[in-house]
Amino acid sequence: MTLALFYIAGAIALAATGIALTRVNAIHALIYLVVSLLAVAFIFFLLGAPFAAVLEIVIYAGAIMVLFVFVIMMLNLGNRGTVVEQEMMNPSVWIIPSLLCLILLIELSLSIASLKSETNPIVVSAKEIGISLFGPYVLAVEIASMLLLAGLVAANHIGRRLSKMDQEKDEG
Amino acid sequence: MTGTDFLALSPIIALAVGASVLLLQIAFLRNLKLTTGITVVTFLACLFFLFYITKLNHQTTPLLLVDPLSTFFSIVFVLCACITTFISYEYLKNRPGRNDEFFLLVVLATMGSIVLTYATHLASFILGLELMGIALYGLIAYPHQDDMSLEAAIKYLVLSGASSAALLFGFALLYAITGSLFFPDLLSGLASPEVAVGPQSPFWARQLILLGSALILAGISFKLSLAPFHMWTPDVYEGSPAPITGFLATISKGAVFAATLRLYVIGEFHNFPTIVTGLTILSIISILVGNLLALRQENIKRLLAYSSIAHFGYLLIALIAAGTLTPNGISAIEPSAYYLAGYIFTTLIATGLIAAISSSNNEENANLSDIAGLFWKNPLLALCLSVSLLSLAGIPLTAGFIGKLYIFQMGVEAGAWLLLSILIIGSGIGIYYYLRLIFSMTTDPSSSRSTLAPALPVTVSLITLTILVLYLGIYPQPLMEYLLWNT
Amino acid sequence: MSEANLPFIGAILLTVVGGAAVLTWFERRLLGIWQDRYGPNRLGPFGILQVAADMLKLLTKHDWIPPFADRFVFVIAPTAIVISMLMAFAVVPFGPDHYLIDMNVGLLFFLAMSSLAVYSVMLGGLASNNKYALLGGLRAAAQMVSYEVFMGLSLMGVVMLSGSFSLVDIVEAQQDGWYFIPQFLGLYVFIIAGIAESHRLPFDLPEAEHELTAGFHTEYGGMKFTMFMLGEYCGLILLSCMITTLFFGGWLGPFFPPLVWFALKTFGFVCFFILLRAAIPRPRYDQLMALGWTVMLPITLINLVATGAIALWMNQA
Amino acid sequence: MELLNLLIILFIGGAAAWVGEHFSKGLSRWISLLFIAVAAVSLLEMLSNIPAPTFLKDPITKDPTTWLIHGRADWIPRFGISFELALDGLSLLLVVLTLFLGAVSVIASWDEIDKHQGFFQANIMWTLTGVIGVFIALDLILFFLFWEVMLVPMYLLIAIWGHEDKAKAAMKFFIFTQVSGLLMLLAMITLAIFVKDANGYWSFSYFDLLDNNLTSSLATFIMLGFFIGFTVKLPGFPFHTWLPDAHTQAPTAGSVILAGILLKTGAYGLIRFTVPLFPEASIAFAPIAILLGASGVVYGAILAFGQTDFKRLVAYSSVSHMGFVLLGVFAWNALAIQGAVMQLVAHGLSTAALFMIAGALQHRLHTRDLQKMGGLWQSMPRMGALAMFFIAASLGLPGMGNFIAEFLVLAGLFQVYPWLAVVSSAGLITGAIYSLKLIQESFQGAPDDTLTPPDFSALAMSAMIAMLIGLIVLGIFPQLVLDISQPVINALTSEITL
Repeated sequence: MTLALFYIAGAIALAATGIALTRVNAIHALIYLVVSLLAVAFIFFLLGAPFAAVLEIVIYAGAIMVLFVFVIMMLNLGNRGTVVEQEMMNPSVWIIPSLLCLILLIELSLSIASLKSETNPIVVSAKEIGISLFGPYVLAVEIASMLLLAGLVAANHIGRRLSKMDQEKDEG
Repeated sequence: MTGTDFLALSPIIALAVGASVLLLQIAFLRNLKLTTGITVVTFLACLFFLFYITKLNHQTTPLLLVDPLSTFFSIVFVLCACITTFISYEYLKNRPGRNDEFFLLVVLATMGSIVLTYATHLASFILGLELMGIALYGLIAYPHQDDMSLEAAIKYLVLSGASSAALLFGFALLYAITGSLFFPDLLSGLASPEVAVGPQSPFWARQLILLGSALILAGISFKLSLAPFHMWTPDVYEGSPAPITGFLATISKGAVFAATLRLYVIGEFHNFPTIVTGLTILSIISILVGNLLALRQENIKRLLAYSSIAHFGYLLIALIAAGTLTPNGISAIEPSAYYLAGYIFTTLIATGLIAAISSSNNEENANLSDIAGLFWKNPLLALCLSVSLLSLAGIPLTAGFIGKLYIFQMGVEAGAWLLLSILIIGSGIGIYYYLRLIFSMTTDPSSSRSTLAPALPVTVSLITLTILVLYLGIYPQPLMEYLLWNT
Repeated sequence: MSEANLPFIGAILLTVVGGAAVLTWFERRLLGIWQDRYGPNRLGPFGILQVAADMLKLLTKHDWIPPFADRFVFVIAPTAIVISMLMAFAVVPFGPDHYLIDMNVGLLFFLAMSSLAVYSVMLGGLASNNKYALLGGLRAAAQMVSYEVFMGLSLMGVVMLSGSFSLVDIVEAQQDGWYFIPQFLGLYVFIIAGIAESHRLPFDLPEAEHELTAGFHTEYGGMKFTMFMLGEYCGLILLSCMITTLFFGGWLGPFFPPLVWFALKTFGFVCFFILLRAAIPRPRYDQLMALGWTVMLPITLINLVATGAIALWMNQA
Repeated sequence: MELLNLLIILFIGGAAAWVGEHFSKGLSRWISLLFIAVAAVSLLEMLSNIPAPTFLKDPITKDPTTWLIHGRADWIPRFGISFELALDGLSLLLVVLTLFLGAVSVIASWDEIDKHQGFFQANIMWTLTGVIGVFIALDLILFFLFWEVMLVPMYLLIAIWGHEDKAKAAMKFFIFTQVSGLLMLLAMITLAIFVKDANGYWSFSYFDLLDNNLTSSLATFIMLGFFIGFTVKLPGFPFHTWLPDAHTQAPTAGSVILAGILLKTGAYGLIRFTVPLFPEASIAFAPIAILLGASGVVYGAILAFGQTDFKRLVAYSSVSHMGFVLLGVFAWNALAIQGAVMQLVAHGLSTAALFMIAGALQHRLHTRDLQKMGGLWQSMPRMGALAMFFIAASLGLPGMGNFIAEFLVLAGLFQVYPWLAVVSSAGLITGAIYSLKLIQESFQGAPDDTLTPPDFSALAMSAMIAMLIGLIVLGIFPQLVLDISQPVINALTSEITL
């Protein structure tokens, strides 16, 4: 049962991602991407990592993708983006990378097929995750916080328009 | 977390505290001088702690291992970051816009580099890499009115994102085999096929390791800009603010290499002939491509970018040779650490000088014509740059020569004749463009419009670096002993 | 999940969807009383058949998609809210034995589902290709994403006290005292964030009819419009259920059977939300956002720190 | 370690000359001369401490204590690299030659260099430091260090003060030497590693490496590394292509140093390192080396004949003359090596003088083109007479040092390869032809009234006279030089027989 569900979810994830790649309309692509993320979340759930599954939904599907859609709405590109995308969907652009990826995929699946499969996943509870995050990995959390700080400062600086005063200083 | 843990982490904590203080200072009072002062104090405090723990060998959680080697690297990086701060102050003080956050990002990027050097876990590896990468992204785009720097930043962002993705995928594949992200548990047991995990088909498990390692190799090659993954380097170097070009060429690359060195040695990657072959190919292509493309450059930043590609090709020889010499590849550490330290100091002189030129011209770029007549206008700086270029060319009495001596020694002992001949050819080509730079410094000064008189801290920094390069070249024994005994 | 649960799933669906339908009538009646007017009172006793009439009208209405809309997204949008809201009910414990699953991350599951609901509003606004709808969608996105943060954070106090994300565990941990007392700040933030999340009055700025006609669902009608409304009322019920579960001891209570207690409490909160609608005027959009980031965020953080400190202190003692 | 003083004096002299420029224009020239003089005095002082019989006693090559002066200090113990300086008769001759020509080159640049005089003198002094270091360093890495370090100031001399095509010439010079130097470094390290594997400890000391029991094929490869490194510098055919450019484009002092001293480092390396370190490989290789030497002699002479540029002609004549050195070294008998050593000294003096004359002409006429000269004897009789003398010396007129040298080489070679000796002696004839062409086209012929340049100054004359006397002494009393180098050559030829 679990195995069947796993493969169904995996197939959905793959298919949705594939469709997302080939959409010319950004919003459509995003919707498929969300579907793919949900399917991945479901796989996490099946593998005994419900915490990761829920985080996947909350953070990726619920926050990041929403921001993507938000940006697209703000920019309101209309059909221009679609036209550009249509030109980029020329087979000559994607056929070689796709073939290479396909070869990689085949090799990968052959290799992975040889691994010992874990049939009874151990469920990892949120508490255990918390303990390991604040135990051995507490430094990782701290470093990640610094990383976010760097991102914040950088984004704030780059995103800011030059104030009038600065522009005058620039000219003067 | 014990007391020793905190002691081991004290340099990183110093930087974190410094970053927080800077953040608060910038929030309440914008003053470039004060910001620079706090940054310098932060780096000095960090250096103090680093010198305090030079003998410490302590695993702090699975993530970080503080040992004399990585402490040595950290000292080099923080020293360079401190000098970058001086240079940046000169560079920024006459620029429009808000320039204070620059130093905050420099502190964070330096912190990333230290984390990277101490990393013994793929998680801390990627976190350090990204911390440094994101801060650098902000730094490259810092003069965001400038199209060049924005273009450079976007190139850097996209390509380093792609390379991080490759790295992560590689990590995931290794994790699938070994079930661990901790360097010592990664591949050390997998030298022979029968130990490989699955009972069904060790062959394919081995393929999976290779695939994962290849992806990691590709990701790291991007960061180290080894050919053929080097395309971004010249553009990004050219577009970045000059002090950041220095940071990219020295600390950033150095930290990635230091981490790679540890991953390679502890993870015992040299047991895989395919990986070694891959490294050999990367090395050869990097040496040839880097040197050949540098020949035609008029822009010094681009020239240095290509030269750095070649130099990391040379450095790889130590890694390749180490595998055949010792069962655990540990002999790679001493040569490459020495080479890297020499290279970093040397390159920082050159980029520092470019920054000084850019600051006095108020322009982003320095061309060959900008250093024309430097020998007659400012002989001291000309001497510094000459020492730097001669060190890059590997002429004796400079750190570059000792580095090259090490590489030769490793190569000969391992019998890597092909690589050595490529190295000689590459060095021969390299001399041409280094000498071109020296030559243009000696030409008639009337053809150049720049007046170069950097402030005292910059001059002192550059002279300090020059003395360091000469010291490492003339009296290498102490550092050699430190590296030999502590690895 | 076993097949024995199927009837129970059906029961929940029926109750929730039916409840939501009745709620449309009930809300109007209640508002009528509070505003000193009648509300719907023509069809059936107290106008209860108004529900059936509305349903008939909406279900039989021409299912029209504007020619300028993005068909694919336009159709998907309304389903998203209904699905995510109904999914969330899977983890709600109605009684000690009456729940579908006791997930060990149940609370997060609820948050995840409510975070997905925002798509429906955004995509609906975007797909309509109408400037009012677009503005409504934008407002919805910003509002919901912001308030999601406080909503999640406000519940962490509860998690700290109970030591679990499982909703059943949380209810059982309230044997000795309901959490609305120690977590009054959390409750306060949760209620406000909940209203903002379900974009009900007074925080219904995405559809504020005075400014945006009907906001994101301006172009919607018939069955699709029904789904939006259904989702909204399901959300209201879900919110009340969660307040009951997290802060008011869920099914716990003397004398009556657990299910009754749960229903009573939930009903109370539904009434409370309708009362809010009647009592408070709608703020300006920037006021709403400012409230979130300058008031709600500090409050939740204070709550979090204080709860953590106290919990540590209690553990040590 | 008294020898170190020599290096320190010259190095500080360079720095002082650079700084001196800021106090008074022209001061740096005097500073250079002063420091060269001090170095010479300190050398004399060192030699005076050695009991006279030691000079005549044959040293044992492997035993540094039997050398005239030897000193050793640890430098990089990690790789067994030491700061090992030693002096024997051969080095002594070359060091003296270097100091002498150093002073000559300072005089040669006296009026010629106007801009950046201080830095110019500094570079000359630093080149001398490097060259003397090469002659006295007996640790291979230390040797390599000086070998490379002398390039940099030389490069700057050509690149800054050179003539029209200076950038290219300087670059060519540097790259040729550097790449061959890297090959040599590779050979050195390989050698040291094999000796380390045998001995169990690192050492780059000449005296430790002499005892290497390398297999023949390996030794051949390593020997080739050394051979190429030194032959490029010599320059031997076919590695000579950098030389005409560098010599032609360099300023006078640069040419004097290049031709007079720098080329000698290659020859010195062959005698000191290539053959003693790899005797068997050298035996096997000797025919090829001698063939290259003979080709160099003839080819250089033919090319010299075709030149119309004064300096270029002299430069190609150097190729021809240095071919004799290659012949002498690989003939490897006492006679031939003596000839080679003699050639080093004599060629150093005669060519330096010729380049000085060429420089003086260029300074006065602003051309080196022989076709634009002619009849210069009229206006510059002193220079003409000197030119006549040095050209005669260069073509090997008996009574001068060059004749002794070439005669000894050919005599020595005849014992081993008589036919090649015959072919090489053709070089003497062609030498006479191009030399006479040189004097005819420049100083003789119909006087041109438009050309009335001033003659040599007193200072330049003193330098020229000194070199003149030197050559005559070499020609008439060659034993003075031979006595100094004889013990070393005896030791080498007795220990190693080809």
